[in-house]
Amino acid sequence: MVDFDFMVGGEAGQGVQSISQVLGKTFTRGGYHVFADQDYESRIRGGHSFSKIRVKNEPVLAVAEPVHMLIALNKETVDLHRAELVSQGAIVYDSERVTFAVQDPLFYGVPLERLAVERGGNKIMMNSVALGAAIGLVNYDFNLLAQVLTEQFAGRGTVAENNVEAARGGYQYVREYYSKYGMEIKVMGSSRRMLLTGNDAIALGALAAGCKFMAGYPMTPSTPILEYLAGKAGDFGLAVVQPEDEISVINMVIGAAFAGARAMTATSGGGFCLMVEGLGLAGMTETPIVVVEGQRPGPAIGLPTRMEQGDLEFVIHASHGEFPRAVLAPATVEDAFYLTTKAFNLAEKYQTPVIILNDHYLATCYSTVDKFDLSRVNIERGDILSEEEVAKQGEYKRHQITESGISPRALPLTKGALVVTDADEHDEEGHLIESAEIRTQMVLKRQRKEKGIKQEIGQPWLYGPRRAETTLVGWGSTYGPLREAVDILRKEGQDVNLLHLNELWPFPSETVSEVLDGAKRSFVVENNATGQLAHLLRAETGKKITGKILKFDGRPFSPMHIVGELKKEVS
Amino acid sequence: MVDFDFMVGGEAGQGVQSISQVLGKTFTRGGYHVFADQDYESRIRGGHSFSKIRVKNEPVLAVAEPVHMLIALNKETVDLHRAELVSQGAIVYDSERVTFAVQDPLFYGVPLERLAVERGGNKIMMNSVALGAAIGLVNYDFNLLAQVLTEQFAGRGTVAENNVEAARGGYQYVREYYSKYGMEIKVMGSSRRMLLTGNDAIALGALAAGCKFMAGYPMTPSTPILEYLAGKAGDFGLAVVQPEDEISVINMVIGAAFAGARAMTATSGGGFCLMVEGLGLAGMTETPIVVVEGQRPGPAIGLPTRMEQGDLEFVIHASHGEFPRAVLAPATVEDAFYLTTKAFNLAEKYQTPVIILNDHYLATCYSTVDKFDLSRVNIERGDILSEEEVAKQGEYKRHQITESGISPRALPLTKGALVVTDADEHDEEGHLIESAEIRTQMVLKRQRKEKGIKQEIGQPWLYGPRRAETTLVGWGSTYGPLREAVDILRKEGQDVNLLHLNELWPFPSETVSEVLDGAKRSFVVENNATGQLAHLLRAETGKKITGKILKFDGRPFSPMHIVGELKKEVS
Amino acid sequence: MVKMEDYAGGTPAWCPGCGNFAILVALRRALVDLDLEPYRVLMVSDIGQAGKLPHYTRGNVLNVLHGRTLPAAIGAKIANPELTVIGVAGDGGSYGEGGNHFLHALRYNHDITHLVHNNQVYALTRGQTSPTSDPGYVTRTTPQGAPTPINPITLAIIGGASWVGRGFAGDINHLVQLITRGIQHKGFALVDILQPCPTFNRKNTFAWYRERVYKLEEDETYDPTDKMMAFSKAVEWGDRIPIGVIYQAERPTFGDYLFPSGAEPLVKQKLDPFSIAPLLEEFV
Amino acid sequence: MVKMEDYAGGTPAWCPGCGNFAILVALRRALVDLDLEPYRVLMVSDIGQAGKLPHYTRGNVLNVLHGRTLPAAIGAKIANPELTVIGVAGDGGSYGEGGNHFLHALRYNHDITHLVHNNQVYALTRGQTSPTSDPGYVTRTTPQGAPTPINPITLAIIGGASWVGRGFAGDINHLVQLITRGIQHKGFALVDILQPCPTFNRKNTFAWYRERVYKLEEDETYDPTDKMMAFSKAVEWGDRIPIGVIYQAERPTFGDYLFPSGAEPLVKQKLDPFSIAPLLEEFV
Ligand SMILES: Cc1ncc(C[n+]2csc(CCOP(=O)(O)OP(=O)(O)O)c2C)c(N)n1
Ligand SMILES: Cc1ncc(C[n+]2csc(CCOP(=O)(O)OP(=O)(O)O)c2C)c(N)n1
Ligand code: SF4
Ligand code: SF4
Ligand SMILES: [Mg+2]
Ligand SMILES: [Mg+2]
Repeated sequence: MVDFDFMVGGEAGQGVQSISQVLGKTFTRGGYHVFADQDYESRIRGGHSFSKIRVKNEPVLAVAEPVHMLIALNKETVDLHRAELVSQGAIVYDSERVTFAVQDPLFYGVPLERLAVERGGNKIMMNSVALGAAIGLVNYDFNLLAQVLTEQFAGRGTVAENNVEAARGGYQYVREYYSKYGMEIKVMGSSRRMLLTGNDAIALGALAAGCKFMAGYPMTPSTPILEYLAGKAGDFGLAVVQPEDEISVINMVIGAAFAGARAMTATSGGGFCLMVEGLGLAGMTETPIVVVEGQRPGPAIGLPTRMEQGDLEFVIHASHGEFPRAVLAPATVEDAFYLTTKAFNLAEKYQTPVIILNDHYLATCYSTVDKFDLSRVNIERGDILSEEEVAKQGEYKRHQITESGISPRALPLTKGALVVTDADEHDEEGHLIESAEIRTQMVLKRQRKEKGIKQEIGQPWLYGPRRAETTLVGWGSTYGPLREAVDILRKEGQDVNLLHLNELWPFPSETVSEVLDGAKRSFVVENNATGQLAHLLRAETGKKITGKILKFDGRPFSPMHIVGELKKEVS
Repeated sequence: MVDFDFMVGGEAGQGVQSISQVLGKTFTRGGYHVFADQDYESRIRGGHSFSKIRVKNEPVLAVAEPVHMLIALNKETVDLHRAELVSQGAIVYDSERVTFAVQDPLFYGVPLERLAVERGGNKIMMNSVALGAAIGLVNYDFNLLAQVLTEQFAGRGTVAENNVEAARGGYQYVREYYSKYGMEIKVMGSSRRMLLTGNDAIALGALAAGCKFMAGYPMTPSTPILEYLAGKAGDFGLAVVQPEDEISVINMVIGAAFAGARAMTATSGGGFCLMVEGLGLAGMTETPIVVVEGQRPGPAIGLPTRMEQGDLEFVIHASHGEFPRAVLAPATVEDAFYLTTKAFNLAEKYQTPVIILNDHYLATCYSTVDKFDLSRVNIERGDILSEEEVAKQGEYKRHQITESGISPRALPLTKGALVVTDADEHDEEGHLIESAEIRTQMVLKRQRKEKGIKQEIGQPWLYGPRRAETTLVGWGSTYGPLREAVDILRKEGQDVNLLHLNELWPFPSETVSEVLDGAKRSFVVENNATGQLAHLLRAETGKKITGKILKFDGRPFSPMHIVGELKKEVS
Repeated sequence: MVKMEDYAGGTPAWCPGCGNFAILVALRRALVDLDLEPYRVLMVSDIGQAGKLPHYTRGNVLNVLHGRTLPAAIGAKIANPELTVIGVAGDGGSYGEGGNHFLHALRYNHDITHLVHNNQVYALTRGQTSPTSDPGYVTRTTPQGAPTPINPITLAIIGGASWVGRGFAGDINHLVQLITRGIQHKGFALVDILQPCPTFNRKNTFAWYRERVYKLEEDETYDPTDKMMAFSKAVEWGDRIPIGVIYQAERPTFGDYLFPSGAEPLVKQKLDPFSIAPLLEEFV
Repeated sequence: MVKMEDYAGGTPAWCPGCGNFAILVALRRALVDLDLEPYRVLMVSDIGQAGKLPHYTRGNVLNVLHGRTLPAAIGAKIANPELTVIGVAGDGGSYGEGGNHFLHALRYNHDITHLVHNNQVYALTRGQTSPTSDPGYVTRTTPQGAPTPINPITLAIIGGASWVGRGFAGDINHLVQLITRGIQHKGFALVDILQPCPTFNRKNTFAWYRERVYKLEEDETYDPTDKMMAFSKAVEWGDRIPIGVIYQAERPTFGDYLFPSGAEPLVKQKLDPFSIAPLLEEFV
């Protein structure tokens, strides 16, 4: 069994993330499963950033605690992370630029910068040298690395070649000097699985779902969604715009959706704050929009490049007044893709806003995923009347009162139909009213849509046995670490299971109640300081969670941390 | 016993509200208690608006169902409200401009417009004629009306005099022609009680509390607070500004509060949406601000001039991330005054935002109130260090970690102290950080302040016996109607009490639990469609309310409506 | 042939004597003159007295939040460029709450026509100061008188608008022409309309304006394509107030910028999940 | 006497070669030249690379949300006019997210100095287009090149700013002078600073600017109080880019407007509940 953790660290600007991605792809191509997370500061150069890359011969959804190989692009990385290394571990560092007082037996010095200059022609390629060295130490297939690098730099002249040569320099150096390093990772086979982040998955999901309009204002961690789609706008005939602010963003999205395009935006909590009034407008005018909210630690600016799950209750209650909405919080990278396509369907079928509650962790971590099954992606646009249907039906009323609460849409520029809607309370025709009776009817009509949405909300995931003494309850991106924590605890003989929510609103109260009824004790595990899921869950089911395992330091949970905290709680 | 209900109705622009206010003052001066509500459309001229003015010989906090006298400024008023009249009632209308097919014995025609022109010189004064006629019909003291009118138009030349003459015309006309009308309201005595709205009370509360900076952007129902304070700015040396939008508003308020002025704003749900990011900034930078959110039916624009309690959960969870806040929802006009002064104290003592959750009903209804007891208003500014204290203490740290979570403030321009704060997570000095440890410390520090606030939160009001078979649970401005409903029900022999929350967050869970434990069944009574208090209450106490009496048509509850709905529920 | 009745709508809830009535008639006449059927027109409006206008005629209507007319209109236009998109809003919504959208719409040159009912006051909320209130004008929020206003015409010209006109609710025929030309213009057309509000603006009345306005069309030497000339007219305010087409220019629209080689309207494109298959390869 | 060390702060987290270093030095020198002790100064900044500046010197600091520098600074200045209030923000925060505040700050003439680190890009978020990006400049959100930018200098002059200057991070001595004069000016002073961002703006580099900038101070005929002259300089961009004081005028500040007969700073006033006793009578 292979279960190997690399860690790469250095300053911002040295290419930590890029090493992590290339390494990940290289092992994925050889049949492995990879999971990699990213830890970096809110600055462009300097400071310290690192990434863990876990390589396993079976599916993996979290990084693990011990590090087997530390790729140190600077001295600080060694100082900070030396202690995390397993006893058999290796530290790859630049032996000609960095010296250490005590020479550790784990030190595998490589002249990173020199080889970069000699082989690649530019010291910036020291990260490729390091990549080659890492691959060489574990005696993996260099050709796979060369392939990935070549594709990475395709279209940039000799850059690709130079990087491959730099990498080869590192590879050859370690094969020559450190051929007796103990741990090996052999190629398992050949695989065409993907390696991608949660942001990538959401962007691809949006394209698959036929999103035709994306407006966004840059904000970590969701900017990459905007940037990816901007890059594809030409080829996919979608409009991507970066307006003056997030208020403009949300109202443009509403305008585009009203006109008939599938439309979305992606932001973080701060930008979402500015969209909250627009969210209510979408609710009132029954306009289908999709909003990605990538959480990060708050309040205010908080820690811009870090992880938190602090916006759950805000997002569920955001905007004044009452209207139906759906809130989906993807649990994994794969889930992010399919839930995004579902978000567009829910939005259009129920003509109301749908929020994808993402977070910095899922947004930025890389995961090996089977190619998305595009045949699973259905495009359900709900009731949209054609010119003929409008003609058959007689007078068109945008907000017709129906049993399901759903009023058939017509798109503006449909002959025979005038599509009228209003931010004020309105009658079936969409004209503003003052009447108490119509108001009541309209509130009830909109409320009825929530029933329909609730029926489409997927059930929480149950991992482990249906009943267990201890039930962990999580939501969103903590699924991977939680699942692994359950594995560890069960292996130790504890009777634990996991109830995980990824479709959060309308709240799936029945299943949650049922599972909790089977547990002797239950613990929420949340990346926030108040236990928002516990609060919501109690409001919805009346059940009081036994305890809360909370973390709000801006860093994601690791499986071992959860295991440790749970042991403290139940001992 | 006197318990008399006037109703005045007409088009927007005819002075319905002004009649209601003058009538209210006139009876208040004669020793009565008055409660008047306002029903009007979102337009400046035309349409239909009306007001009920209830006059009672003892304190009164709601209007009643039956109308004793209908003052109809146009025909539509009669058509719409005729049915609400008691059998002995009277309809005052313009007998020369309006004719009715069937002549009703209750019709008391008065040539309103003609007398206005003849006596006042302008037909616009027909509302004063109507006032005189109303006073005349019940044979009340005309001099009190004349006094009030004179003061109302003071400083506007002959306008006052003309209005008094117009009123006298109406008075004399009815005394001459309808002296045998049955119902009388005799002057009870002389009183200097006030008649004012919830908005008036909040504005006065802000001035009493020493608010020195008010920024606001007009929005119903809170605009009058802004306007009142603007009118007093010169005399009270406070700055009142109307910036370009609500985002500017909240950030100006934060700037002013940071600099050391007591600062506030007032808006409605839509404007509040735009302030939500700023709210979090106040939370993060620990800046004391007071925000009045006057609810109206949503989502989006909804019904701009009507009533709803639809923003409770939004306001409690507003803004991404987590930080302490207080939410106060005044129950009565009097309560609005004292809670406003408390809001400023809480904000400064705990250096965090405080929200006054008002609504359209309380904002606009007139109520007779004893003169505010200014000796009850304490100004507690919390820990603010003087130059000497700073010097004594050595290095000043704006966000010093303390046991209470409260860091002593210094105001900028205090020699020896540099006051530094940051929207990013920061250290004790206020400088931005990336450290997990400091982040955790700072979150916990801020969270500790919530404990302090919770201790200062007033207990819910209990009306009726401590234990009852049926407990009604309400919040905010519904107190008056609820209290009267309890009176009615108890008179009918039902074992009912009322648990009313006016200080909502941090939630007073203990008392609520205790009272609910004593009840066989409980019903929330809320002006919204989902039962937000019931949801919140369950989250906080685990208790499930038996049923919900909800109203979301934009109109306030009346006591009889509550009584009726409750009977349906328990039958 | 489109007729005035095709644009007959609900009964206005405006005050008698309000300048908005004339704007409503002028817009209806312009649309009739352009022979545009109502279903081809999308009116986007916000909250305020101006924003109610679309309810009093016919067409597709998207009534949005106070100040958000422009972004909503822009989104709709990008999604379906075949719609004739007209923004309708007040001075408060356009230059106050929506000031940032205005500023940036100017430079992007979206192909929409924006009608601003400029009554120099917040009317629906009962008479507070607006960004265009004359300096010194006393309102309930400015007892000391309003501060220095903005001049939307100069801002529009400097900010990059490709068509800037000013109309007056007291001259319907002229306004019909102006709105017609604004709609015909390819690019962002600002029609700032002097709109007396007899209820809350006691200064800038029909009479006040009548004494001052004059038509640029009557001055043969006036060339609206000359930016400096336009600018010198734009700053005129007081004794003489010019109305008419103040500035016009030709430059690429935002649509041209977004899809330089053209594109099927977004709303007409087929949605096909399998189209992304090649993208998946990027992640292998 | 205030010294440079009084303004020594934390270590900047900027990239080597960033234009922000020069702005930091210039601001510190200006404050020293003005002999202002740090506790008299309030720096209000927002989020972005520019917004981090106050952490790297000393003074009172209110760091706020992206785009909200101006309103927060204005609120603080109104509350305590005795503070020297300096806004520090990027082009994105000032002209994009905060565009509406900028537009209106111009007309109100608040007595604050606003430094804009104009690197024509969103730097902290890693290189997207900004409202001042040169047209055609390719960023990750504008693969087709940036659209028409805004010109903050013309906008400021037209919008009513009473003092408008442009500086260049490549000329510290000149920048020190400029900032000093901006702070000395009574009223709203915009200091737009050309700030190379070597990491994300590969076009507008130190070298690019050096080839183009020239100092208005060196032209003896230039009169910054002449609005039309100022305007003609303001539109210059491309081969020649003027730096220096472009426009200046004297007009009442917002403080003068708010309290025409003066007032005790709000923060110094006594708070007395009993002061409202007379008001209660109004409601009897
Ligand atoms: C976010 C928000 N703030 C405030 C309001 C209240 N509001 C409604 S209309 C209006 C002013 C309208 O002024 P203007 O745009 O000039 O239109 P007018 O009524 O004068 O035609 C305001 C402030 C609102 N609806 N939404
Ligand atoms: C409401 C909100 N939207 C977006 C962001 C993300 N954000 C942080 S800095 C920044 C851009 C900064 O650009 P600029 O103001 O030009 O400063 P620079 O980094 O270039 O100095 C953005 C978009 C944010 N913090 N808040
Ligand atoms: S208030 Fe003014 S703008 Fe509104 S309808 Fe009346 S006159 Fe017209
Ligand atoms: S990214 Fe640009 S603006 Fe930011 S620190 Fe680096 S060089 Fe300076
Ligand atoms: Mg207006
Ligand atoms: Mg920038």
